[in-house]
Amino acid sequence: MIAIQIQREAFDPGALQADLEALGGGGVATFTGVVRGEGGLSELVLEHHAAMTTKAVRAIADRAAARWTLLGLTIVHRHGSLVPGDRIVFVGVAARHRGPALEACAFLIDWLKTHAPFWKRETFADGTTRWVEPRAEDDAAAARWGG
Amino acid sequence: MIAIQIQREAFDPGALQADLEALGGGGVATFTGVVRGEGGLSELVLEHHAAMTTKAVRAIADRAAARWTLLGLTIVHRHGSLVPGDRIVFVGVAARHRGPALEACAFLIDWLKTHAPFWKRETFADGTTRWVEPRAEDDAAAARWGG
Amino acid sequence: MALDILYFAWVRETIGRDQEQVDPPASVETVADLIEWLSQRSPAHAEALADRQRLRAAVDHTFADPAAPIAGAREIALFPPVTGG
Amino acid sequence: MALDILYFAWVRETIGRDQEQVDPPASVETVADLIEWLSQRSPAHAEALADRQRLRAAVDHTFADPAAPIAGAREIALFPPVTGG
Repeated sequence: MIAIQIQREAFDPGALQADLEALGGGGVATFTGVVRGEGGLSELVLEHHAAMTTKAVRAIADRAAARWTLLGLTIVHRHGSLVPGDRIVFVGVAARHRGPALEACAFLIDWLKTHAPFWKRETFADGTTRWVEPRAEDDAAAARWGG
Repeated sequence: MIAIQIQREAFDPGALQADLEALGGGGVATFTGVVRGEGGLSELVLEHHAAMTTKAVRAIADRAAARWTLLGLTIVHRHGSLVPGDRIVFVGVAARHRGPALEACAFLIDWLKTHAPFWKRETFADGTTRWVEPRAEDDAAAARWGG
Repeated sequence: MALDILYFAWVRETIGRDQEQVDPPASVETVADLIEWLSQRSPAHAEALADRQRLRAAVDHTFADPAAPIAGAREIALFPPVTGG
Repeated sequence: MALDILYFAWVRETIGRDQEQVDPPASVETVADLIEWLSQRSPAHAEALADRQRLRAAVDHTFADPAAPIAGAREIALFPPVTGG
């Protein structure tokens, strides 16, 4: 059961997690990304390729579903204007045992960082803006799962 | 910030997660273990060494806090009588970046399985009972983090 | 044949528009060829597309290498490395 | 010296009690010695403690190997491998 939502609106991790728990598996692993307010950040805008995003995220989800035996997989990714403390992304995985749930959860967030068409622009308290640069660690994290 | 609760009562992962998000990190990773209703299971009783449990779980948490740079770490483990669908355990980790959060979360649940004084007794619909045997995979999962 | 070009993030900002329709000659066969051809359209295009190492592309909503052919494509998106998650 | 022995899970069920106080002789120096000594207390003890490979121990709330000394300990718990999480 793959559920993907790409949306402007906020979301509730507790509700998303409860849906995954209801699938009858022994474990649910989740990751929630939150906007950090470091360096005087006042706004984070997530731009995305609207027509492509769901397809790209679905391809990542399908890859996880093919690699691990999962009962359910939920990805929610926001776009638009966010402020520090806002949730950006939720990845949740339900599986019979914890191993596949934890591994698939880590894989999904690693690949969302590097294989989904989102771009982040930071605005700071002094009015300056900056496009977030990709991090070498993110490429390395994604690469460890193979092609 | 390490929070440990060993309790009979149910808990709310959404509330626990929200507390971790409030610490200002970029990511929160969680794992929630749930009682599976397989094979006609009607009850799962978790026995524990009450005087020792919190100390043992604290030792596991301290190990994680020493190994990874974390903002917060929450462990809730239930004991007593549970039924299929009930949550058993929650592990949540907040960190500045996702890597430490995901790794520490996996470490904590692996070690709780093998280094905390809990024992599970299953009761089935036909009235038979059985103590859960340790799984070789659990020992292997714990061993990959080193001693 | 008309081709929709989409720009994102600082590529979009530098070019000053988020999309345009173009009709490249037959000699433009790959994503790399297209980037080279587009960069000659204006100084802004040239600036936005100058650093090929920092450019990524998607052909009809699938990520594509510079060597990927564009024959038959309807939409090509050009953008910096993604930073989602 | 009086020593509290705690039993858990099927060790507890087989012995039929969850704790007892004992006063082993000085020759009982390690966890393994204690298990051997306790197993002579009753047929139920013997049965519960027969399979040493399936027994684990904690000395004063810290997991301990069979070779761990028990001198000065106040409480020793005996139980099967843990299955929490």
